[in-house]
Amino acid sequence: MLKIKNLQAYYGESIILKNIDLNVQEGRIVCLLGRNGVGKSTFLKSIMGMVCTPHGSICLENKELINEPTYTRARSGIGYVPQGRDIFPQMTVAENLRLGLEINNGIGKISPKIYELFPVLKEMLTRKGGNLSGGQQQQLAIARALVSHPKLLILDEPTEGIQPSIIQDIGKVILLLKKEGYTILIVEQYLEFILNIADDYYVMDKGEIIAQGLVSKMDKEEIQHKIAI
Amino acid sequence: SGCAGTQASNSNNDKNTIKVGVLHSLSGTMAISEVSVKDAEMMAIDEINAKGGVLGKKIEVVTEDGASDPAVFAEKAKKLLQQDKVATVFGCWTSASRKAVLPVFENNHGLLWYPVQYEGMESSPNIFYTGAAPNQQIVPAVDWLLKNKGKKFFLIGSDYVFPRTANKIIKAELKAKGGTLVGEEYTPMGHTDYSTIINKIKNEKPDVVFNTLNGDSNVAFFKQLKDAGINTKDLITCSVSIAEEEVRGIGAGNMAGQLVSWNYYQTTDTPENKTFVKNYKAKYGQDRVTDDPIEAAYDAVYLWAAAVEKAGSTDVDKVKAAAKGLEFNAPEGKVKIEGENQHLWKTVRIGEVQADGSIKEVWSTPGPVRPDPYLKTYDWAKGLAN
Amino acid sequence: MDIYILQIFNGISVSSIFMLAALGLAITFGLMKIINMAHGEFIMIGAYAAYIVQNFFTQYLPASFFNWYFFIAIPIAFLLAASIGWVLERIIICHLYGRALDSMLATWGVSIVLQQLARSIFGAPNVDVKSPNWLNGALLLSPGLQLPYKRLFIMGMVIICMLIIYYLMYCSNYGRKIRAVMQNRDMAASLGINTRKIDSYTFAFGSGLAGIAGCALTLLGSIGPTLGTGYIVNTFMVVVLGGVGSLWGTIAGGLLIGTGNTTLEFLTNTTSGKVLVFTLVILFLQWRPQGLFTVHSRSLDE
Amino acid sequence: MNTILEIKDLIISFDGFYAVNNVNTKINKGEIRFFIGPNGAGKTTLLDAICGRIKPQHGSIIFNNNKNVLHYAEHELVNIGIGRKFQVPSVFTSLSVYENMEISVVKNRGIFSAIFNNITKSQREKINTILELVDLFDYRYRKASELSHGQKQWLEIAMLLVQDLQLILLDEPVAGMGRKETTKTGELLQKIAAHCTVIVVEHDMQFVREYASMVTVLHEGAVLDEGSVNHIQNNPKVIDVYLGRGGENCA
Amino acid sequence: MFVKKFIKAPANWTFLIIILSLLAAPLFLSVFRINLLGKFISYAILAIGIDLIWGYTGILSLGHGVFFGLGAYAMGMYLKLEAAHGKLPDFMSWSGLEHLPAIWAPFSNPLSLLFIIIIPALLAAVIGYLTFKNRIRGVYFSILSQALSLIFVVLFIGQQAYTGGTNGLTSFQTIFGLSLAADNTKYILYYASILFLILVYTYCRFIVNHRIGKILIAIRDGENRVRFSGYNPTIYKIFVYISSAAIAGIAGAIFVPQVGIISPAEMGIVPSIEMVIWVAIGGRGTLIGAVIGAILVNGLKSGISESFPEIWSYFLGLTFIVVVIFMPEGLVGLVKKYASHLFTWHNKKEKIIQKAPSIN
Ligand SMILES: Nc1ncnc2c1ncn2[C@@H]1O[C@H](COP(=O)(O)OP(=O)(O)OP(=O)(O)O)[C@@H](O)[C@H]1O
Ligand SMILES: Nc1ncnc2c1ncn2[C@@H]1O[C@H](COP(=O)(O)OP(=O)(O)OP(=O)(O)O)[C@@H](O)[C@H]1O
Ligand SMILES: NC(N)=O
Ligand SMILES: [Mg+2]
Ligand SMILES: [Mg+2]
Repeated sequence: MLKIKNLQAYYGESIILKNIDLNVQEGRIVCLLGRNGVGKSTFLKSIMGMVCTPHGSICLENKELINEPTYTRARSGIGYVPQGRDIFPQMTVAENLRLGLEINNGIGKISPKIYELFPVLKEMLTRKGGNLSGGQQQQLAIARALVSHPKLLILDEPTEGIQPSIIQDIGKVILLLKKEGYTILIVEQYLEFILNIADDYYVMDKGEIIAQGLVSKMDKEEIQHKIAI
Repeated sequence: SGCAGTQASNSNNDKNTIKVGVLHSLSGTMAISEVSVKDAEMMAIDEINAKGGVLGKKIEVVTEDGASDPAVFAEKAKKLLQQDKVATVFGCWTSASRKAVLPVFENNHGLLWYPVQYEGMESSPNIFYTGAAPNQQIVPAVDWLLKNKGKKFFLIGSDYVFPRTANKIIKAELKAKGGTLVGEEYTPMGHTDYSTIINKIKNEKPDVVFNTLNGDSNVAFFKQLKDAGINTKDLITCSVSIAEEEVRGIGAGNMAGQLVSWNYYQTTDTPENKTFVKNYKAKYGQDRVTDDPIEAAYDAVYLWAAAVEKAGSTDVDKVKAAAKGLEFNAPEGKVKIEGENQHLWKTVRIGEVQADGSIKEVWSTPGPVRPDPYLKTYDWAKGLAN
Repeated sequence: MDIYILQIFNGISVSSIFMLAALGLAITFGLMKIINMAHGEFIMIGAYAAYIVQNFFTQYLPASFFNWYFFIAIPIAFLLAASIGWVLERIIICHLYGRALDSMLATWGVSIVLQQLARSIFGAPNVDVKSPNWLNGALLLSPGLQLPYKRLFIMGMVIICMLIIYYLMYCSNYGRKIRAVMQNRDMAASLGINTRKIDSYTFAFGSGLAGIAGCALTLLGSIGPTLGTGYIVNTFMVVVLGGVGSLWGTIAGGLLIGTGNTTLEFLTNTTSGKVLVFTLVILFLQWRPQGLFTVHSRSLDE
Repeated sequence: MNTILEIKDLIISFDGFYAVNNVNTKINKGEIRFFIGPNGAGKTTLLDAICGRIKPQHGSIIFNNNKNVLHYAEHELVNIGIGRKFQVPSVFTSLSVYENMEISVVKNRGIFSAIFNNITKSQREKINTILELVDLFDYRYRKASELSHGQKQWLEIAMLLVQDLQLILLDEPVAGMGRKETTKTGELLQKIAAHCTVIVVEHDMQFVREYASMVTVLHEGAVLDEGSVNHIQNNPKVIDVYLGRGGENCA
Repeated sequence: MFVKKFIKAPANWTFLIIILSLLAAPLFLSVFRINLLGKFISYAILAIGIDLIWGYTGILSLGHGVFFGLGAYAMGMYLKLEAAHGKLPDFMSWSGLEHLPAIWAPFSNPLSLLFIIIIPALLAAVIGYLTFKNRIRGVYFSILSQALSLIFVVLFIGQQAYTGGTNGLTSFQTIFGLSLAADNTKYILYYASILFLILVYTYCRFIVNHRIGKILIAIRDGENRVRFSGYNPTIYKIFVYISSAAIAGIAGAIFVPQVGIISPAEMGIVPSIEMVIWVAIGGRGTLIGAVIGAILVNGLKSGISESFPEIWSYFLGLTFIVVVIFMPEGLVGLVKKYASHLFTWHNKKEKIIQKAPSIN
């Protein structure tokens, strides 16, 4: 579904990603692992078109996206949950959620299932996004990406700052989503979490993919070792 | 640095042109008034050049923008005198700009022709004043108003030196001649809301509002005065900084029936004026109007040219000496340079704004009045000019 | 007695003028964080638009139509200012998001250029815009108490503009998008919002509002190239006093500065009134450093 | 006697919403105290109160037996020995890593010292040691804005370490860190706990288990339970609101 | 130590070159141009002060015209009394005063020239204490400083008898007995300006090179974080504000004798904004950028307005726009960028320096 070839990314003059190749097949959960600062977030941002990517190709369902602006990429069906949440701080939780629908031109309704997944949000609908606690914001960010039923969901460290019980819930949600046919690309450092949910994995180091394979065949120790180089 | 070129090569005598400076605000708030004055000066220069120039040489103009900022005026004046070495400068409008360049002209032994009515109390040896001194505009106006319109005066002006000094003179005159002062208000330049002041005026019920507001503020004042339901029967205003050009901006409808005091109107009936108005409109457009400062600026160029011809040189001292007593048939009638203070003898005219924006003369002095910038000949003005 | 009632009316009237002039700024500055020093020039553009429409009416249409020109002038002023704003956003402002202070400097340049442009097109002297007859005169409550129709009309315009803005910003999809873009551009884009479009429309809308203000101001004041400069400081003061980013703040700020100005001017004189108002604004900020309607934020540094 | 921080009857509310509701607790010297609890329980708010960012409606926070924290301005608290790391990494982005440290290492934070005194050799060495410790030594001339999320977290911790504080407040120090880095951070905590007390807010239960000496569980602004890790892990209520059933296999 | 550091930085080399060219300028330029350049130098001094507070500390003051004006008025009052030769200054008599007002009395004494620094510094101390203590920041501070400048303009215009009103103070004759009209005096003033430029630059360079400089930048990046690092940003901000105000005062005092006038028009909002623009164009946060920006913009302004008096505003406006958009770091930033492209060896050198932190 998502095919990335030869992708390079730059911050100003400095090259962050070198020739990344990565595939996400329909209906699968792919996770990207790697130490701090190797460029995982940068990779997700370049999929969204938020960093400079002079070379390479990003194909979503055989549509080339590399020259499209961010919003067209989003509209072609990508839901993005950034690291650091990026909630709209001055807007209420309800408004934040509604904005998730912009991918479909603002049409549609927020299905009550969202509130089943994240019950806190229901209580806080009228509170300003910026006043939520860190974890609440994270949940809001995921919910916001889900309301539009994207074809591809991109999550950047979704468990960061989340209480254990909700991490489990998020894990369940992701599996549920997979059942519903979602395709998911997820960046995580939390290996145990990944082991339970992902199908494929990639390991990144210094802007390059250094290992990949099926999670089911993955040797935890070895991966741990690779990540920790 | 950005200032290229070392010595701008020039000297008036060895070339076939005579350089003169024109120094007005072409940008900033004062451009509203000064651009037309500059146009008048350019027209006069073009006319003189068309007739062969002065001393057989063409006049070459160096234009500078004072940018409505006194310090810039000072800089540009220095530049004109020191760098371009111009024979004379026509320029300035506000008193602030004149005061700023005054020391420059005195220190560099230059010559400035200043075309606007002003507050007096000044007579620099390096300036010729072709606009009215207070005794050629304000003093006779107050006199006339006291006789014809009533004794209760309300003074309103922009907060700067001309209105404040003018009002000091008016207050002294009122005191001497039995008028009463019921209010005095100053507003910052560019002030646009007069509702409160109009409310105060309404409350004081004066016979006359003597108006020394400058520029934009006049538009706001008159529009809002009319809306407040005050008409010229209850209360008349007399303005000394509103000429035809300003009337256009205010809207004749808003000012019809109000009084002004000047030395010249576009309607002034002299043969010179007919050609002047015709030429000005032909040059700058039929919708343009002439008015007092425009005419005074135009006169200034001719007076200078005449003085140069008479002196046979552009040397400042010689020109000054030649200018003494020089007469000129200006559009406003005969004017004459008073040697003692380098101001002009001018006829005073009180006019009424008409519905079409023209100004009709309602009263005038029989002939040109002698300029008296320090009001030395007025008993009641003793102590004003120490 | 009348004099005091009239003074209260004057206070509200001046407030409404400040508000009208500040509304566009509340959007371009309050929401978009563009310190638009050319705001005053958009007001000027609106005023000249009224002048153009008026001239068109007097030259090409029968005299009987003249009374209605103002109803055409308002939308034309809006459209003209908005389209110039749109163009400006496309070529200049778009480089300046997130660089609030830089935006101030660049728009200062814009303001210089626009002023000179007006001077080149319309000439340096002021021009005259005649108000339609039905706006002349005043509502006569008692012999000493006349409320000019023009001022009442402007108050009405302010209220209508406020309602429109309120609806657009807080009740419509579009408003939500604007606010999202202004709070986090990248995130808004990754939610599928065309931020470029929103930016330019919003800036155009704010500029258009300034145009309407300019059109209304022709009723009361002068129309010249430097018309806008007189309003720029006051309007910023209104927005800041009220609290940047809050529509209610702009209303409150306008009321405070407007009535403050007239009241103090009435009690003292214009100069002292002005000085006192600005001094009070400074003192007020000591008490409320973020303006009247503070937009709270939990983040460490905004 | 050994208490370094005592929180008494603390109440913080936002427009009627009680984010911290009558919290009482004592923290001993040399402890690594963890505050855990569901998202929105009020942990960050509590830290905000301790470091002077918000003024509580009621209650007191006593530092070192006699200093009421609430009477000090933020910067004074650092000088009496309380430092804080924020949940969202906040470092000085246009300064280099080294300069960030330089600002923190200084003892005399008055203006004259800032103008006339440069940092001493021993301070410089200290900075270098700590930068080595957090793996930022090679990055020391990079601008802080160029660091990744995790690296910023480290830098912020390093800035606290160099300050010689008595009490350090860490809000989610290992969020966004890998296992290896997490372990390293933990070891770091143990090292500094030798001469200073640490309060940590964290959701990573493995981390909590390994390094906590005492854990306080907050729930809806109030203390739900307090004790050793083992103790609270077996409290059904804590499991219910926070850990989740079967939380063990995931966390 | 300081000297060593001073010589190391390319900015300081540039400064040295500028100073040398300024010193040599009288060999090539007419006395009018020198006089004009002297005015630009006073602006450069002012700009350095603005860079200190804006470029380094992130506080945008849109009211620096006030401090410049206060310094200039202090100087002007002294010169005016010198010109009056014990009599009442001209404008006072036509404004109706009969005696020299008390606030003018001290200015007959040369010691009163200290007021050039004291008055702006005091005002800055009061305003700074109030606003920074109450945590008025960002655009709120900018607007507040704008209000300040408006207040002073209106006050100075309104108090005509004491300040000369819109006309300001003008018609000075001598300075310390030297005729202001004389060419020699102009050269002396010019060299004095350069001297002050060097002093002020050195002072500011000293500040930013020391730890306080980093703290200032830290305040710009995140004031609250600075607080949680144990510093009281208020004190630092007040200090910078006072420094910057005093520098502006000095600049004003240098301006007056060379230009021959100080009026409220120089302290209003428009000049205050333009001052900031000089710094932006030169490159903020570099000090040297401020110097370059001030001299260049004003040189350009004078030059273009002489050649194209009717349309020079277009050039000026467009320059502002283009510079801000395409050179966000100003001229200095542009040069830096290209320099680093051209000289990759420079980076290597830098790395060597980096390895040896003891230089710091
Ligand atoms: N805005 C930026 N400008 C320059 N360099 C940057 C910028 N943001 C990140 N970098 C650099 O890019 C590299 C990759 O950063 P990125 O945020 O993608 O890492 P990451 O793998 O997501 O790390 P983490 O797990 O800590 O979030 C880092 O070394 C960082 O220093
Ligand atoms: N300024 C505020 N206005 C309104 N509500 C607030 C404000 N600050 C915090 N809250 C609320 O107070 C509660 C406690 O927030 P806090 O940030 O302390 O939670 P936390 O325990 O740190 O959670 P997390 O683990 O998710 O970071 C939350 O429900 C939050 O929405
Ligand atoms: N001289 C005048 N009108 O300023
Ligand atoms: Mg990341
Ligand atoms: Mg928290």
